[in-house]
Amino acid sequence: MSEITPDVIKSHGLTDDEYKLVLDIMGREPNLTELGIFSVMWSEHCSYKSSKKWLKTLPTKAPWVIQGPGENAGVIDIGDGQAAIFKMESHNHPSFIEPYQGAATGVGGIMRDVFTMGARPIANLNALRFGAPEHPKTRHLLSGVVEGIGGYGNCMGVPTVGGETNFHPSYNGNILVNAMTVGLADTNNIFYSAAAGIGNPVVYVGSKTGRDGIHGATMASAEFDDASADKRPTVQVGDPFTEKLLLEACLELMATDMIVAIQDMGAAGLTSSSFEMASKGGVGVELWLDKVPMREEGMTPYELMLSESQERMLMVLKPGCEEAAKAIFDKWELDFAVIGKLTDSKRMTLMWHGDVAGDLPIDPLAEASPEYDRPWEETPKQDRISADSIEQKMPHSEALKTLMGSADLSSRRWIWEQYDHMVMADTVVRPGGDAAVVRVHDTRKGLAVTTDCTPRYVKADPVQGGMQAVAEAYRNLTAVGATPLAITDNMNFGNPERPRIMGQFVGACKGIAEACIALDFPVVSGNVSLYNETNGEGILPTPAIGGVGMLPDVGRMATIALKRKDSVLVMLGS
Amino acid sequence: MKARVHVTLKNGVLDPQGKAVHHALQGLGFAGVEDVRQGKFIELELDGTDVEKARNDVTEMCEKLLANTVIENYDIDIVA
Amino acid sequence: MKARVHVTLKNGVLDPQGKAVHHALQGLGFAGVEDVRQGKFIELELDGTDVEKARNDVTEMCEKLLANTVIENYDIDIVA
Amino acid sequence: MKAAVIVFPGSNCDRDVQVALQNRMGTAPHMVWHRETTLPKTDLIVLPGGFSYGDYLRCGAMAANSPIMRAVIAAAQAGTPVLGICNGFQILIEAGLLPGALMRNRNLKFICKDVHLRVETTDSIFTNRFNNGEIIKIPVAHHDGNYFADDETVKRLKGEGQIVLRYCDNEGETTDVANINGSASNIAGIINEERRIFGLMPHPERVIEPLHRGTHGAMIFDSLMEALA
Ligand SMILES: Nc1ncnc2c1ncn2[C@@H]1O[C@H](COP(=O)(O)OP(=O)(O)O)[C@@H](O)[C@H]1O
Repeated sequence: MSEITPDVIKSHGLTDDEYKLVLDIMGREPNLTELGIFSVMWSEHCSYKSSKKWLKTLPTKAPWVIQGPGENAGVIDIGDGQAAIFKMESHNHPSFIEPYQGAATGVGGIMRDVFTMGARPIANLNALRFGAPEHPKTRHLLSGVVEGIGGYGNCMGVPTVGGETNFHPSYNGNILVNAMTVGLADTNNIFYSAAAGIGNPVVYVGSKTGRDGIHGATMASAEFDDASADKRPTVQVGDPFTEKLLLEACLELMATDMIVAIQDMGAAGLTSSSFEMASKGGVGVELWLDKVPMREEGMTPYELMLSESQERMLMVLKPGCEEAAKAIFDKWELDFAVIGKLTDSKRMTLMWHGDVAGDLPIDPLAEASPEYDRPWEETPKQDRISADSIEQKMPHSEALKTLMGSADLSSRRWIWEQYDHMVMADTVVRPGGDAAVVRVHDTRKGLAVTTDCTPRYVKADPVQGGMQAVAEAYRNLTAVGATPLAITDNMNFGNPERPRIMGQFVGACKGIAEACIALDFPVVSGNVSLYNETNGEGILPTPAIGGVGMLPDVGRMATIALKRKDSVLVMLGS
Repeated sequence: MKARVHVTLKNGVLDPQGKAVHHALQGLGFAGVEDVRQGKFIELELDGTDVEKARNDVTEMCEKLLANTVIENYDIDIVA
Repeated sequence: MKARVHVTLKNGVLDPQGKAVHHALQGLGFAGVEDVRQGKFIELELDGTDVEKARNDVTEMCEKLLANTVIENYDIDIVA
Repeated sequence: MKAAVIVFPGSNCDRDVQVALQNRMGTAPHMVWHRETTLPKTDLIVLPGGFSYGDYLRCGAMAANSPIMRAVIAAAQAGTPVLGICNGFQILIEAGLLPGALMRNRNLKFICKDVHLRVETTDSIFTNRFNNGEIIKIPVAHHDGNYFADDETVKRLKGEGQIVLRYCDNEGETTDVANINGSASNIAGIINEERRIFGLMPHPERVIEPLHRGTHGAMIFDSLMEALA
């Protein structure tokens, strides 16, 4: 009897149509390992099947853009042979289940995305949304998430310099944890993921593989219901200490000339990293899965391909470099194993103690994954409210006090004081202002960074709300004296299979695109998180925008502190 | 009455602390160590004398606070 | 062979973690708790079969690394 | 004047202190990997901040057992000045070069902010550029800075003038509120009997130029420069 029953297919999150496509591509029934691979590669999280069509409409080009979306992170030129590399990524579902570890591994993942490309991370930010302050879970989630972000970032020695925090009942059952990292690299030493060189060794470095988070990527693509809190899928535990060693070891190796391609193992671990590298390079891969460093006994090819153990990297080395590269990883006391080689087959061949455990064509899987044009409804326009029609219920001073004391406007000092925001000694504008500024080490230049989004605007009018988020990021950067250069985005929405929600997503994309074009402020990287719903209730649409700008001279930046009395306050704009 | 609670990581969950301690012990020349796992040990001083009630209370404390049951197991020992 | 090591704070050393747990338990409405102390629980997997040697080795590990004897006591249990 | 900075796996303020030393002393320090067993010829040893070994088990415990620490302890006992900052302070304590213990902050949270400190003694190579009782501002960033020692030890530290820095408010009062992490007697930094080994939780290397919003950290390096040159 076949092990691939309809139940097995369903539990892997594949629809009937998708499974038919699997049979077409394989020309036979897949085995369980192969099915697992299809399932994670085609999950919303990895394939962007609902969002791809609209993401393509975002402007991604400018003379200073070196690399737009499609790599581990976006790259912009900041002059003098230097580049800023950055991206934002969500870890919403894991953080709801286990706030500390979920948030921590989110930070770890985004930092790997950035240092994989050859950059030393120099600033972290985090955009957080929690449920109503009085909701019984909020306190626990907030304190766990903040501790997790701090726990990971502080240990890595990367300052967490900014972010945003909102509260709204729509996030009661589905918080948002979006983490952003900005790194610094030399433009002539940036690393990409396209594998090349038939016969070149495929190398695994970092932590050993365990049975962590198997199915994590599919979890991030399915709605929550009350039962999933009990199902308690394995949550990954982060090990920032190992990641710090991995960072230093990778940067040391990158200073040599041994790497052909490199990719971190994020969601869907070994599967997505190997397929992406092979697909981008148009090559095949033979993987010797029994050579993968394992943390537990009795692991199967299925588990090895799907594990989401953290703090791991996959790379292709130039031939003959194995020993020299290994010496670097030995110094940092990290695992290093040659686990395969590139082939000209354009197939992924999985070997297990000499037998074939799986054999899949690469391109149809990686590139021809499903792409949907989901039906969508425009959000109905709301009536304009005239200021005169609003009844004044309390004196202005009382209203002001209420506003300032509200959860959304109160001070965030409690949060950022748990983050080391000064390590690296280049933080010249600390959290608490409009944008933070970190000096580019050993120069007078500064990078200004901010994250922004006002979800209730996006709910009211997705197009305007999307525009507003971009415009606010732009304003926050200019307010410290920086020239805005580019953004990364994190699109957090509900279930895209509902036309109303899909309409919010489409609207926000349109608004973001329009604002980016008007402001010459391209999108260079981003992340999509859909299905943020509990029991059919979607979150407020939340396209978080992470903006990066540059100051030629940090000595000339502006800060929000009023400098002396008798100064004149001026309001600009309409 | 005393309750002694052990909170340990579930099987298969990565234990970065145990791993680092193991490594450090090897560095110190202790050769015969095969694995190290680190957990928590919590001692509670309880009033009352009803062992069954104490066990129930402490179980509830574990579920609610002392252990993170997503990744941890707990084990309760009541010493009357 | 297994060694189970308990590392606990010495009497008279303030235990901020235990205090915080105590406080949180009270906040959750658990009234009968009089005191909470938090320590570490370390499990070592050892090769070899000589219990006496294991105890000596683990004692040395505690003295050198596992416990800070300025503020902590340790207690070793060898499970053959 | 040449310093040596010890780099442990997980150190993360090693570069910052390297930059500060270079900036204040005009010479780049040696960077010494923890696996070395001998030290280069040096006038000052610095143990930097960070999370050596992830701060797992106890902060500084595993680093205190690193191969290089044998050489550091020998040099310290022979009189080479040692500065331990944050995790470096924790390592000095774990290595037995300074008395006491550093426990979890009393609010159990990581704390990163500027704090006021009162300079309790200028009779040291680390603080000779300050005035007695001067109130200075240096940031902290730690999870385990809650200094503990038994009453007798604290009394001895006081009596011998070994308490160098105490947490205080902006008027110099060593109040409980100003005691950010719950340390015994608001202790933020102590020196050994011979007054050559100094450990402190605050990060002087983070306030060495006006852009850092403070330069009191530079004064510690300048004091060393003056004393050791
Ligand atoms: N989660 C967070 N992490 C770090 N800093 C934060 C976080 N949330 C808010 N902040 C900081 O608090 C300040 C105020 O935040 P916010 O009210 O969102 O800013 P804005 O004025 O742009 O609306 C900003 O400097 C921001 O960087």
